[in-house]
Amino acid sequence: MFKRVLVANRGEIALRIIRTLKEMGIESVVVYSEADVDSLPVKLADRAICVGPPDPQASYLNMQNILSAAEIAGCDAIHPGYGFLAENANFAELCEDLGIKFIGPSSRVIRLMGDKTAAIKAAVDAGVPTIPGSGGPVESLEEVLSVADEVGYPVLLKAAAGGGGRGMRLVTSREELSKSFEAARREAEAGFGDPTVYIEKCIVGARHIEVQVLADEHGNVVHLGERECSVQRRHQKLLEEAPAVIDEDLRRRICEDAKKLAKSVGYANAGTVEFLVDREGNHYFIEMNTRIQVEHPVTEMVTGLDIVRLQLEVASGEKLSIRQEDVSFKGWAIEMRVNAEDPKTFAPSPGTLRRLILPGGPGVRVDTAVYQGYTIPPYYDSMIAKLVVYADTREMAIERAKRAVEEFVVEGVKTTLPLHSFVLRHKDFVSADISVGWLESTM
Amino acid sequence: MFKRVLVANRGEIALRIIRTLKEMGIESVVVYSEADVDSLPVKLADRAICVGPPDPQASYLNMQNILSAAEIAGCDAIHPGYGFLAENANFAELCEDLGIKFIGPSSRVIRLMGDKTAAIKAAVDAGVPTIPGSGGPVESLEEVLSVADEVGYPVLLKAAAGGGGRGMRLVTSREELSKSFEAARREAEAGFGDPTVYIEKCIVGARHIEVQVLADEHGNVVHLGERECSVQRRHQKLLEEAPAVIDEDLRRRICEDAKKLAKSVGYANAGTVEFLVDREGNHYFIEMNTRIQVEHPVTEMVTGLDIVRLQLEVASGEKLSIRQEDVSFKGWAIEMRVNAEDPKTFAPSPGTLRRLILPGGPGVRVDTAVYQGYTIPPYYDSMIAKLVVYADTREMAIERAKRAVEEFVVEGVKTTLPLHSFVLRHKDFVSADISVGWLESTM
Amino acid sequence: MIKDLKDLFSLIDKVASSDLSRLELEVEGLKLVLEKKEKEVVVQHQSSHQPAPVVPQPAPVSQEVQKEEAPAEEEDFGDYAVIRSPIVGTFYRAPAPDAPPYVEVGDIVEKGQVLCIVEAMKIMNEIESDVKGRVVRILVENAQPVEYGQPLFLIEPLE
Amino acid sequence: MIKDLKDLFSLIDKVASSDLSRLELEVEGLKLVLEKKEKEVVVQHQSSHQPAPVVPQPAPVSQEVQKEEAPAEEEDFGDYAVIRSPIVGTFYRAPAPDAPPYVEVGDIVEKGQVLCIVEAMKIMNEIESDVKGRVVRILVENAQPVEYGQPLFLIEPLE
Repeated sequence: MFKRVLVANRGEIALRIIRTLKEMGIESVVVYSEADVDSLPVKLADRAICVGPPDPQASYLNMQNILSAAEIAGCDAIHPGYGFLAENANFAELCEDLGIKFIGPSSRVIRLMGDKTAAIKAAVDAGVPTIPGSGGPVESLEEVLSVADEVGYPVLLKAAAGGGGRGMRLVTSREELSKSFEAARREAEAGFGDPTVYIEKCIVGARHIEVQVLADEHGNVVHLGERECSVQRRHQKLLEEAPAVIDEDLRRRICEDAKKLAKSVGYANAGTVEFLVDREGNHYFIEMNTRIQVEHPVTEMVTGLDIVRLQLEVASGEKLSIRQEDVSFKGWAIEMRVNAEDPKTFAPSPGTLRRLILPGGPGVRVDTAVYQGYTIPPYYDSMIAKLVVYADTREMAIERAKRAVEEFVVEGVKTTLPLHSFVLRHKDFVSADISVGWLESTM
Repeated sequence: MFKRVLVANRGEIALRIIRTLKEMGIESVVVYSEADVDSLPVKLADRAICVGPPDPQASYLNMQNILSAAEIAGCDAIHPGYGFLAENANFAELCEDLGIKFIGPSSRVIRLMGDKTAAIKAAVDAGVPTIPGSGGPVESLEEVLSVADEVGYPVLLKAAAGGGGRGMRLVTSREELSKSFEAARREAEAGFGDPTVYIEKCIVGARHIEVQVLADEHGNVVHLGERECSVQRRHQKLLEEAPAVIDEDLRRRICEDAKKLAKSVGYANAGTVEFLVDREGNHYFIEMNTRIQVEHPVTEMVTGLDIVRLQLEVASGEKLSIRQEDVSFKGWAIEMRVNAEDPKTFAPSPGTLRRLILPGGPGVRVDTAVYQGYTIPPYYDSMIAKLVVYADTREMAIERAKRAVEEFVVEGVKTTLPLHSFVLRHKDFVSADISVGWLESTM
Repeated sequence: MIKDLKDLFSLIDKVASSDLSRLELEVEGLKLVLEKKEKEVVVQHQSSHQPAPVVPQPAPVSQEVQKEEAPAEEEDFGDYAVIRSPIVGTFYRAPAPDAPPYVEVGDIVEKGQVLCIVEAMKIMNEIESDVKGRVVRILVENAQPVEYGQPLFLIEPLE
Repeated sequence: MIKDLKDLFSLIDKVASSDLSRLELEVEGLKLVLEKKEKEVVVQHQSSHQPAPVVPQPAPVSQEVQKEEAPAEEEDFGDYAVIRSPIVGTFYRAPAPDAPPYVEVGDIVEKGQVLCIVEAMKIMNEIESDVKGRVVRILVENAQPVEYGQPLFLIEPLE
């Protein structure tokens, strides 16, 4: 096992990783920007190294300073968390070259899955269903029109280098597509440095369901079940649950397909295979996230596993300590993202937490790196806490979530808590009748 | 089920009960003293009624005002929590007379178990082993000397109306006993209004292990396993775990004996049967607590049950929703009592919480009714929070407890957190080689 | 004109809350540009016919919970004597349903005179005035529940 | 008007929490542009080295934790120019193990003169003085690791 791990992230996920490192007796070194000097990860890690000014480009995305920090601190591994450098194949490759273990899959797999058209091809090769569409880059207007005519409108034009809801354009007609194609290429070039786009049928009324997989470097792969992530606004997840309200057959199919893809590409470490599920129960691979995810706690709650611990174990070369038959599921978990933003306009709301009272008691877990008196800096993600509840059934988990949201007091900044209060009481949510467009069409 | 329940308590247990009431859709009415107007239970209950000045005699122990509050608010039941009126047979009887359901056993059983010599007799009648001794009141010096000669020194002189570690006197020799007998009677009279004392052999090096039982009003009794509560100072529990490090045979014997006693006395609702276990693995009944206990969360963590919910269910006349075979045990839980007191001298340390940062993340539960900026009043119990951790094994739970204690920041008052840090790292605790006298002899 | 940060902040607030999208100012060796961009994001959400579901924030307790008697900050009663309920119960202004009230506003009451009854557990507790004075206000309606310490009467002390 | 970092920070907060998308300010030899793009505030500040924004804070961690390098409150360096490390790496006073140090305390250095090397990822980064002046203190031992923004030299400016 590693002796000392560099945590190349900030906020709640940095703290999340530090917690497991402490419990495993591994020394933790966290990097931070000048804006985060007062943050809890900096206070709680065994050591903290400043790597740059507030601007994330110059600090949390500054590969040289981060690798240099790992070097001067004598770290044998780097945990990238999510966001920042977590899915940067070049960074993973630099780690490989320097002999510092990157806690995640190989740079080859990160690069493969980072190219969304290559990822779709990998899914096709693995026999995993994908969304009808070009299945790869479309170069000309003729090609794009012919694919769209075949799959039917509406369609989505997507940047190959995009992902996570970014670089997408909905096109509802042939006329619009003719006009949009070149614009989409220009946007992709401007946004991701790569003009490549591809085209997919838009699955109307689909749900976003994803599967957590975990693989070691000896070819063993397990899945840890699925998560329902359809409560979104602007393609950003807001509330996630595990398990999803789906029938056993669909559950078996998506979980097995997720494993199949991970095996087929030689995946190692934790990853998430994302699917769209249409109203008829068909599932389609959309993308794979080659890192730990924000919503991993719901899976931890229903499986009783510590995913960060498992990441560290497999990254250190150990064989997976669990086989598929050891993974059992019990109860229901819901995670609510508490963002410092206006619940109506979603405008960020940085500022000082004048008052903070966290919910507690049975079945409540809070992952946060903020505290009363802390000033949320304006430079980074607006998520300030994850409120996770666990109970025997979905109905009880919803009741517990309602009381926990009610207990949660934040003064000084606006948060998404009122929005969660709304979602938890909405009949569509209670009856699990939601799709990815539900929240925006309901508000 | 009840429509509206009066919570006749304060602090974390009041909030604990309110949480479950909310999750069950039952209205909550909390009573409070003038000292607690700013407390979280008062803010979070559906309604709060002031029942008196800060002095607990005039507020939380003021039966008339509390019953009147239940009446004017239209409550159909009263949850007494622990402490205050929770084991007051007269209060339970008044509730019975008024037709307000007292959430606990009948006044008859409370009275029986409140008289410690009667409780020992009940245990003997049920075939549950008790500590060698008088087994009932001792009236004369001759009698007490003859019992002591028979069981051997050291012995304990105990007030029949005492309990929970109060009203006890350790006597190591015949000479001392001759001198102590009358003094012990006077102390019992002064402390509990009843001079009755009894005598027991002092079990040197014993552990305190207790069993959580739960019974409905239809004669069904289940046990929810045992708790290890040997980490004590001044007969006050400081840290509790579930399960205890004991062999399966002893576990089976104490759990079955606890059920046997509960059945034999016609027990209903939640209760705890306390045992001493000597170095040879013999167990002896000491007393039964006829209420929910501070340390109930460790049992909740390893069984996945909500004990307050079960209390409400059986109090409303329902049959127990679980049979013994439905109760399963998984993992390890440790509760640490965070008291506002000097960790060395145990002098209370009331004051304003200038800073409060609660631990969080996987496997951490915090039950507290305080918040940053809250002023701990000097009138009541010094416990300000219960930090509960849960993990797969005892070893992992200890590691988790260590990191959670490290994360827990309290400024403004002294707390027992440094003491927990000491206990968790001590080799005797790590190897589970502790007895009730351990902490005081080690510090 | 703009001497310190305070001045600058008030100007920022003025512009932010106005309909202006841009301000340029050059005066006394100071050059200032303030610019406001329209939030196109808001526009997307305007079309919905349903009212926005979101509830005001920050609210420490849920909106749904309507407290009947939230412990609120007490009114300042100035120099008047306040007669408070010493117990929890039900407030009655008269000894029986058909009897006249013990006192009315304007009455002069003696020290020790009964002002009302608070019923608790079927027992009628007479509440006496602890001052001599004129009844200025009766703060609780007949037959309403009262809690410990709740103000019942305001008395203007005489002598 | 903007005398120190505190003022600047409060102005940044003000703009960040306002509806403004841009502020340009030129006053008393200071030029400042604040711009808010979509969801983040991009600060473009035309100035040389800023002192690290270390804010005093009661340490909320437990007594047990002994940090090797806790971010501590920075010493007040008065009017001296502070040369800080622009990168994370290892500090060397000389170009090679057997070579003499670039500078010693008391030396007069020119603007642009190399003061030390910070090695990062096997690359030797020469750190130059951005003022002319006398070396007053060398704050880091040879071959010690340095983090971003860490003070390396104090220079008493000349001219």
